[in-house]
Amino acid sequence: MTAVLLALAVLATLMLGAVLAVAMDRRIAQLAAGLARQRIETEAPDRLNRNLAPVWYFALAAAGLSVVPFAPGLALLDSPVGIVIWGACEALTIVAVFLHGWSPNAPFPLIGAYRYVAIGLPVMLPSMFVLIAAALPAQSLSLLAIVESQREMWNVTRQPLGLPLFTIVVLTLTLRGPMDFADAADIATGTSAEESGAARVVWEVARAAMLVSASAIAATVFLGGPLGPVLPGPAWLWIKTAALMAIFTWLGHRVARTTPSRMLTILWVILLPLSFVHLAIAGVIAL
Amino acid sequence: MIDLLVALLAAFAVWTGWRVFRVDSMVRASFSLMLSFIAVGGIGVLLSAPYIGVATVFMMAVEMMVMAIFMVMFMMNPAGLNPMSMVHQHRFSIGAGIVAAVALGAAVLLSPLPSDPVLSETDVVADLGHELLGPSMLIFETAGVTLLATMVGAVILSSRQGRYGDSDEGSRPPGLTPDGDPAGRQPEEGGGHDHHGGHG
Amino acid sequence: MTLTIVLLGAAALIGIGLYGALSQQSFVMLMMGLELMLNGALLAIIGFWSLALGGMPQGQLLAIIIMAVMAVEMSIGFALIVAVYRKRQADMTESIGTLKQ
Amino acid sequence: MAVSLLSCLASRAPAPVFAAIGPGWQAAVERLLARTGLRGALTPRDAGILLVAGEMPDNTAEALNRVHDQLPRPRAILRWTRSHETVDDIAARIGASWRNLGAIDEQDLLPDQPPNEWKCVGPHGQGGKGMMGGTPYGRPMAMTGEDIRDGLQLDRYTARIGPFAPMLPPGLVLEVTLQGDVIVAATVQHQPFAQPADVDAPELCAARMLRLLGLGGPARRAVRGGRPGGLWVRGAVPRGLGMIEGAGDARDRLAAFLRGDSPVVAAFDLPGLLPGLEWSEAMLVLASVPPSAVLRAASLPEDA
Repeated sequence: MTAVLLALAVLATLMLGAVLAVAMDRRIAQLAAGLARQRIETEAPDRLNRNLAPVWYFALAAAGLSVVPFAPGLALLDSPVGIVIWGACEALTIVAVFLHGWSPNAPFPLIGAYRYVAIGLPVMLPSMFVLIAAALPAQSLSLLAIVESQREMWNVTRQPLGLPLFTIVVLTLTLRGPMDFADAADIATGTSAEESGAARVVWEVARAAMLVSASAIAATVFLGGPLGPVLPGPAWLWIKTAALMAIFTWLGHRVARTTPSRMLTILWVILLPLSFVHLAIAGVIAL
Repeated sequence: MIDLLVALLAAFAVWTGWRVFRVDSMVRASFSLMLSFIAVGGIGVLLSAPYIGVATVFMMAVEMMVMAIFMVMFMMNPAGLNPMSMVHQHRFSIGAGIVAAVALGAAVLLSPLPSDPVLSETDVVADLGHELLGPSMLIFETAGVTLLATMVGAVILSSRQGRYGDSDEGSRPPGLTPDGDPAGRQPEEGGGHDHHGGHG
Repeated sequence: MTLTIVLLGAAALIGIGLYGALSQQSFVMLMMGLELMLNGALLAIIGFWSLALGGMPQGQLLAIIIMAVMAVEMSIGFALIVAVYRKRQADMTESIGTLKQ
Repeated sequence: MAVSLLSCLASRAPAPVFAAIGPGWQAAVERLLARTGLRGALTPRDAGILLVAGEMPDNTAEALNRVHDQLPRPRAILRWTRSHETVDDIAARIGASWRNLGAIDEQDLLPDQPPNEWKCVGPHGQGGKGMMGGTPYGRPMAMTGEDIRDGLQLDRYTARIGPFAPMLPPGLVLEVTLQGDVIVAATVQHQPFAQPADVDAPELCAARMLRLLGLGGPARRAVRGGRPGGLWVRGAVPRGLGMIEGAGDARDRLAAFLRGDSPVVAAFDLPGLLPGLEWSEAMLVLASVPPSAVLRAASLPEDA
């Protein structure tokens, strides 16, 4: 019974959250108009992966959200390695975006796909360091335990570097603003350059769903997830997730995107050592 | 139920493993290998090894992504546009593969397999952690140091810089006298310069 | 029964991997074969650990080691390919009959 | 109910316009697309309306037809050639067409067939003979060439981009040879169309760069004459990128545009500036030069 309710909660959060994310982008009407338009086949595409890439993307968002606790001690997938499951979703997201760019068999999408892989893989490293640092005070890889460990103090204050670093991960996963190297303007919207009509809409919806999922994880890991006074657990989770979504959307629209090679330098030379220092400090404090 | 799922996943792992050598596109090949790994990870999760299973999926997603890039970079004809048969000693290999599989399979079927399943109340992830940083810490740390050495080695091997200049331009030590012959042992003439004409 | 299925799957994976490692001319495909053999080994270890060893922690450790071996094999393998390719423009095993020079 | 809600929402969507800009119309079109109710599409696949602005030279007819056919249906083509038609008029015309798209829907202009037959020879659809080279399915196989950054031999991809590519100045056709993201060779196949001096207006130049930096909203605000806003705007452009004597690098020029200045760019060697840059850097460099200077650079004789 609880499992059914939780499954419904996950689905509802994903759907409503995706609508909210699109609304924050002020693109609801645009996507509604796109639904009625023709979908054009490219020359000799990989049809299977072309159709499946948005599905993978959405499914990964759903899988990521399924490990998020909606109330203290209550998650759809109560796994002892919840945070590793989310890490696997992150890694597979890169594959899904790559396939989205590779499958249409066209130059600009392919360039976008390669570019995204080059940026996405180094982003995975800070992501892992940050998530492991958050798991240290909880002494567990389970997200339920991580929530419990934040009863006294949220991780956002205990580990001040965590959320800023994770923001970069979220922007990468959701192809937004400064980290949107897959669908950039200089390659005519990159991996989506050949998508039209409903296929484009589905991709955008999956992207919005990923924003919901990643924000929910960020809210759980850094803002105490369902913990909070007066209101019930799910309400707090939704409020925190929506607030983070608003911040990520705002940053995505406001921060300029530098060139890929410069971003690579920043990732490897600044952010990776920074996240390592972050992990070391978190480890010392957790001792 | 678990049996059926495990059997399906194992069959999927074997089938995708076989596809690796049958598809023409290098991207398809590496992603079918990834699917094979994901199926094995799924079996791990089903057989109460959640950390190992999920970590396999995580590691292999990244590894196969890198693999796909390298495949496209280094294979001639990575998209399989031209007919391609890049195999040698084919019959021998098929034979060796079949012999290995059959021999191992026979060993599995003929030997009495012990049955001592993991108890459902065991906290396997915590067990693993205590083992890694307890009795087997030396092994674990050795693996860590090995990985570090690997990173250093990989960077040195693949970098363009040789000791005395760019390696692709034949890095040679400077002479002992000005404009003299390079120091050190002289390379033999015609040593295995074996260009295989343009690569596509 | 489950153990038999798992081990048969592992045997098949190792067989396919061996075929690939022996037959492929391209370095990268050859490495795919090696990875597939390691995949089979990983599957067998998981099966044994879970169903025949009563959850001995060392079994999981061995699986972790296998993953580390895969990472080492991949990175050194690719680094070697880059080095050889830089030197000889070779990406096939036959092209480096000798490692002299 | 759901369907009517969707169509109600859809009717309020900004009209997605892909603009094919002819000689003399760039500034007008850029100002038009910054209006509310219109959305400049970055790829024809995302557009519903093809706006053809100005008299197109005959040699671009085929490219224009191809762009037309790339729009998903239903679609409409609008021509904006009469100079007495104001920006308001054309915006109203686009809006009306967008709301009536179903009734207008235009047929393909070119036959829907690949330039070469996809003919299977092998069991997996391969087409050529031998393992390397040749032209399987009539498409030349990529061959390796010297990689200018790492000293490896890597595959090269040569493509002709333009004349209506949204990231290039209108009319410019570049034949670029890419290795991955890196441009190893570039030649100008067709010069950009001549544009009146208005096109060098600093707010338009700034908006072009902002769009490439992923700041669509600030770019619109810049064109409308407001403060663009945006974080890390100048810092996002790498130092020393696209250095031109007397006009600084791309970051300096962006700063000048944002201040409202129009830097004077002396003649420079356009094809010589691009090789060695990554595609995104090259696009930033091109956008950082006022279009009149790009035109001068592109029309230099090859040996100059």
